[in-house]
Amino acid sequence: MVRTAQSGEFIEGVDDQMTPEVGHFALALALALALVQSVLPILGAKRRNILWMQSARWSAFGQVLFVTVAFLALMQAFITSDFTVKNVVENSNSLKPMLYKVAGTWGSHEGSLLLWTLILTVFGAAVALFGSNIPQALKARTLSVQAWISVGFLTFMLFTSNPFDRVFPPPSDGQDLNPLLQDVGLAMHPPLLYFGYVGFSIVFSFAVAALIEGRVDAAWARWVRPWTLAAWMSLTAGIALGSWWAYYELGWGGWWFWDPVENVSFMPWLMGTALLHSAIVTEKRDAFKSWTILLAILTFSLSLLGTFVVRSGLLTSVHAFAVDPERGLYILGLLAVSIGGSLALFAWRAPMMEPGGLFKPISREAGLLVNNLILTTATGVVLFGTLYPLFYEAMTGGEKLSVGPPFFNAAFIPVMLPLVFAMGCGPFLSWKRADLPGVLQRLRFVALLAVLGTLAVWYLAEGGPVLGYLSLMLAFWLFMATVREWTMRIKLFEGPVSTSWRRASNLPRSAHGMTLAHAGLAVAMFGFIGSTVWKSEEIMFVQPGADISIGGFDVRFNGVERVRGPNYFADRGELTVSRDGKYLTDLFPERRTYPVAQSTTTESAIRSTLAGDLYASIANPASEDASTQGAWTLRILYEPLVNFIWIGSAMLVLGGGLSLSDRRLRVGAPRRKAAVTARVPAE
Amino acid sequence: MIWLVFAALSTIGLLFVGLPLRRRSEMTSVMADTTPAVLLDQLDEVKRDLERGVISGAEATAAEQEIKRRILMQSRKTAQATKELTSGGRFAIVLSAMFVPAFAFGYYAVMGSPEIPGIAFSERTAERQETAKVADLTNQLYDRLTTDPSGGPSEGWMLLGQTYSRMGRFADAAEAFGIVAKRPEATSAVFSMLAEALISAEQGVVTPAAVTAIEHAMELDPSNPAAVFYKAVALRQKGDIAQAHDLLVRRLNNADSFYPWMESFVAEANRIGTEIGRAPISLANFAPMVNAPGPTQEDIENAQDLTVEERQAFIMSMVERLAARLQDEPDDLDGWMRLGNAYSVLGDREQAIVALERAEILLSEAPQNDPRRQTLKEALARMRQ
Amino acid sequence: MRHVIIALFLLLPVMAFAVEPDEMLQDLVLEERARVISKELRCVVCQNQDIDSSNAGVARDLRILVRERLVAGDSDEEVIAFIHARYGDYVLMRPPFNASTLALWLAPFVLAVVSLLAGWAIILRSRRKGVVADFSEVEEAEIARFIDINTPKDN
Amino acid sequence: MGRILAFIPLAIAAVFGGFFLWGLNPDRDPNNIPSVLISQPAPQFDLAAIEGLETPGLSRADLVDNAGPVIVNVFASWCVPCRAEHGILTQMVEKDGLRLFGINYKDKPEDATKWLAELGNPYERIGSDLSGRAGIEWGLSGVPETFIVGPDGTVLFRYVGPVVGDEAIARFREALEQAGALPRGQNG
Repeated sequence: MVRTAQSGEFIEGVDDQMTPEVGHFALALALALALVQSVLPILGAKRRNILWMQSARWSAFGQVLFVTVAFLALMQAFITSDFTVKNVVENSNSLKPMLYKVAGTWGSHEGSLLLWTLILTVFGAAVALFGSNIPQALKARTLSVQAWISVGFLTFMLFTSNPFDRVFPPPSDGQDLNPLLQDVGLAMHPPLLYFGYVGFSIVFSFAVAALIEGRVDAAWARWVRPWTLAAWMSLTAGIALGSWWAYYELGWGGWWFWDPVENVSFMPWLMGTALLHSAIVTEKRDAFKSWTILLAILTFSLSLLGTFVVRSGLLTSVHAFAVDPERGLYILGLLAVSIGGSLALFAWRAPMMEPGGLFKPISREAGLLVNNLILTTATGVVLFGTLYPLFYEAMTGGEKLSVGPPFFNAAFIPVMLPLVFAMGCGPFLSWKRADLPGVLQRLRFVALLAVLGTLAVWYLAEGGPVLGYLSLMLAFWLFMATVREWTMRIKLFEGPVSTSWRRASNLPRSAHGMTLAHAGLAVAMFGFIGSTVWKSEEIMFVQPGADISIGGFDVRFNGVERVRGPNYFADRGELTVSRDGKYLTDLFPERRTYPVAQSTTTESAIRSTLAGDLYASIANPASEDASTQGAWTLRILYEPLVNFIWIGSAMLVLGGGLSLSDRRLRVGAPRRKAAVTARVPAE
Repeated sequence: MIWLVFAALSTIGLLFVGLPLRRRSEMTSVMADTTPAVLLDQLDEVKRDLERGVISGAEATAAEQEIKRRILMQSRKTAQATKELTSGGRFAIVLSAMFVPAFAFGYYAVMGSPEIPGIAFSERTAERQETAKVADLTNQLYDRLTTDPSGGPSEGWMLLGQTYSRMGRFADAAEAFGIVAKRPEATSAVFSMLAEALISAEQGVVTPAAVTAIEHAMELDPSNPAAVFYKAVALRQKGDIAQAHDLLVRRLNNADSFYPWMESFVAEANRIGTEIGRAPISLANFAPMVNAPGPTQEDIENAQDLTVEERQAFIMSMVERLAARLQDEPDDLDGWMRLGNAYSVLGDREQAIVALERAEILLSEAPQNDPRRQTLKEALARMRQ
Repeated sequence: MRHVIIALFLLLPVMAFAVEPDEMLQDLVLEERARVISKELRCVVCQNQDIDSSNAGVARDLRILVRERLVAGDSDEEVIAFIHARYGDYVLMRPPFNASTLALWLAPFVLAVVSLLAGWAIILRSRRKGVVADFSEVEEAEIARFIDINTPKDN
Repeated sequence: MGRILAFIPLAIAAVFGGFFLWGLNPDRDPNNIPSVLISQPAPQFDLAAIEGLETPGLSRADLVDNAGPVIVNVFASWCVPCRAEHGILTQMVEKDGLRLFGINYKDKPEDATKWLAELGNPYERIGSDLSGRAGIEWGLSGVPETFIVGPDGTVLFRYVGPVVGDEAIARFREALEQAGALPRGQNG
């Protein structure tokens, strides 16, 4: 009774005291708009009703507005630590640093779902806003399909995982977010990853719209390409960031673990990469049409599958959200409708597509076909390996099996290596029919260089597995071939530099983009190989004053100090690194204890150089033998070339960006005046 | 206030659907198919590539042929697609626009919680201070009790134990009660509180220590409801469900009037009763119906599948019947006390005070050593706080 | 379910590194073998971690056991078999090759063969001689008109 | 031909969907690992008694040639769910007359002694597995775990996690009935 009086006062108080409910209401409005958008425009496209088609534009904007309001409301609740919101109670704490309060907004299942939906609507609105070169009917259909996905996710959120569930009276303080997740890299990781994951939704919508319309042609491929590129770039960045996070936060120095959750983000990437290339063939040669459509559907289906796996508790994973079979069933229903529906539509419509341009076995088309087939095979291997434990359990009635990194390394790498070889040749091939002897002639020198480079490494390094050297040779091959192709295009060294410069600036940006991305993959491969094959590791008990030598460095352990952070305290080790008696740097690895969440994390300290990382992490001895009294466990790794992984990834993303900025992708966009002249010709 | 915000948001939502209804003239221009532009650009590109020497003349011609073939197809398609654009359907748009707020309010009416305010952590300093104060006082009390050379007064330990219980620190509470339980003056209530704390500390599992405490409580006062309740819990965990059920029902039958604990007794008895197929019992059977007409069979049946609110209302009606009877028999001292208790349980403080004051008047004629005097005084003091 | 999770968590000691110095063998060759074996064995209480990188108590016990077996003279295969016998297939990171995992191990090959066949079929179909007919005059005129209509005239 | 090919993706997706649906079945616990010991002889182990406790130690020899099935419970004083389970096991010993053996997993003898003194000691024999080696022999993945061992020393059943809550108890009792330790149908 006293309580009601108080809440009355609160409601009449400051505005932000009702934000959680405003957020909830905004989600309901977004759902209402999504429902309208999923019906009106597509009907409009069928009846050629301009008003109905036009409504897609504004309802897409409305959706993004309301979901943003909801997202900001949730963020506000996290920032102010409003513990009347259940989601805040479960994932935040008043002592948490502000950055992680903000990041907490998408740290939980509910919040991340809201972010998912936000990005979904952002892509819809982006098509409504920037897609002025897309025919009205196709745009209307695409936006309707996008709204179907919106409806699916909004209802999923509102009916099974509402981020605005309330608690009253509020508990005195919140449980903390898993400290492992309190990290800058990880705070930014989901948004980027989701941008990629969810970005493919619009490509999916385009594909379904095209199937409904029964029209796929060069123009369609060109309209879809920028969206595919944008999603692919984000996903690439997201995966790279996640792997970087694992590398320095988990304290093991590894960057890829073939965990199911990693795999499910990797599969859309592989498929998306195939789609990117297959769409080029559709655009240039009007070929591979049903294949491109299928890839578009499969890429987003794999994204959805990822969401399903992470949120249903189907597979065990380090990263999975809380297990809830009810949610799992709901997403499975969503999957059945979206994937099943789109594939059924595909099965019905695809055979009606006209066959495209013809080509010879040695041609750019054939090269891209090889790319597609290998990427699809690789995706299949990862998919099968990831889900096999489930299949096995179902078939044997409860027996369990693990499919771990040894399987994936053995099955995935051999499948992918031929792709690297093909990537070297592909760009040299011309459309329709290529001049094989000519290409071989140009690549002879590249092959020689790759062999020489590998031999040089073999001479310098102290052994290593054959597969490592083979991969290295292919990485050299890819890098040199890519550079060779670029210099050939701009005729570098064949005339004055000024001519080459002019040619380079005349070259379409997408050509530069491809070169940068392909070279990026080669660079990343150097990183993968270096940090896998020539990694060295020391694990030991050390007393203050101890000296360790690793990878040519001398490391001195100076002792440990207790330090305090905002919501943790830490044992901080002090290490001095020198080489040949010359001081280089100090390293401060930490072992943090978070009292509220009752858990501990390791914060490694890294000395990063292009040649490799010196990576140190610390923990206190678990055993209390007299011999090790006062000693600390130190783990020091030397990871050669590991930074090439992130540099290569950045090159991939930048390459995508260059391609995206190519003016050809905007052809047909009304240039104000042109729009008037491009009026429907009166036949 | 909050509804105002919702109304504003809904208006915006409505506008977002309704907007296409405005501006009509500009629409046709956007309808242009941009495929021709793409095809022309492809032709251009072949030309550029040829100039740059990226492709040979033969390749360029072949590519041009191909694009021209597409142009031809496109040109014929455009010629065929003569179906006129329509721009009617305004009614559907208006209807859709209305749907948006209607849907949102409909959903929110069911799922929303507009009555709960958002409270930022920074606004809760008073509450935090309160919590800190309680914790501080508890610590002080603990210090005083432990440093007391005579072991500290039992009342102090009991207060400490109850505070700990409320804070959810059941193990500490059990320790505090345990100290009093070892003293000769330990009452049945001390042991039942001890049992409760022990069981809560083990998340509902009755440990041997808890069983001992329950036994002691039962020995000292076989009618102590808490003791009986936990005895039943212990029996049920041992598997003697029937015995547990009997015990609960027997105690309910022995109650002379309505008490707040009866509800949990009935709930527990029904919960375990279903396991052994006993018919559900109803609170109405044991509620204070000394002379009032008893509840009909229908009442009982209804009461069994009531929600919390409905059950509250049901009890309320029982209480009202008691109140009505007391209007006719105003000299029933026990009746007034029972009514006062009932109101206080229902949270109606004013009514409770009125009833208790009536009892106080009647009680002034009772002998000085009447135990009801003390009870009444305490109850009144509590209500008047 | 909740209880099980609590139980599993209780097996985790205060966060320590996976491999502890006091577990490690003096013999560098044996230690290297132990590390390799450890990467092949799954920590049964963790989620997708090998015992080499897990800090769970059971993982630590298994690591010590692996080293004991190695010191006792077991071969790598014998050590893995020893643990396999106690924990079953689940403990192996590399699934054993047998009837029930045939599908898994053959999958890459099958997929590769299917891809090759598909590629071959597509290439066969695509190299058919197309009809390279020239355009008729009417058609040429139609194309020219199309180009003319659709060329932006604002320059 | 093309028509059939176009259906392949849908067919594959449907098969996957079927497996997913199976995987979501609420009875399935993805963290549960089946034991290889079922229907196998109990492993070799020989554990001394907990220091300072009168209850004798436990070895494989104690699990063979019994009159009926016995329960082997792995517990530790540091394991919270073990406390919850303790009363239920005690009740099975007292009320159903079952024989209960214990393996005290990685527990300090003084902690274990104190724990048993506080909660009661229903165990007939307890082996102290300080090193956790016997735990490995039993394929242990966590504490508590409870096994039912037949009269000939064959492991008949394994329960991971505490036998707490109606569902778990029902499952355990059913296994006991199947093993012949309890008369059938007693548990309704």
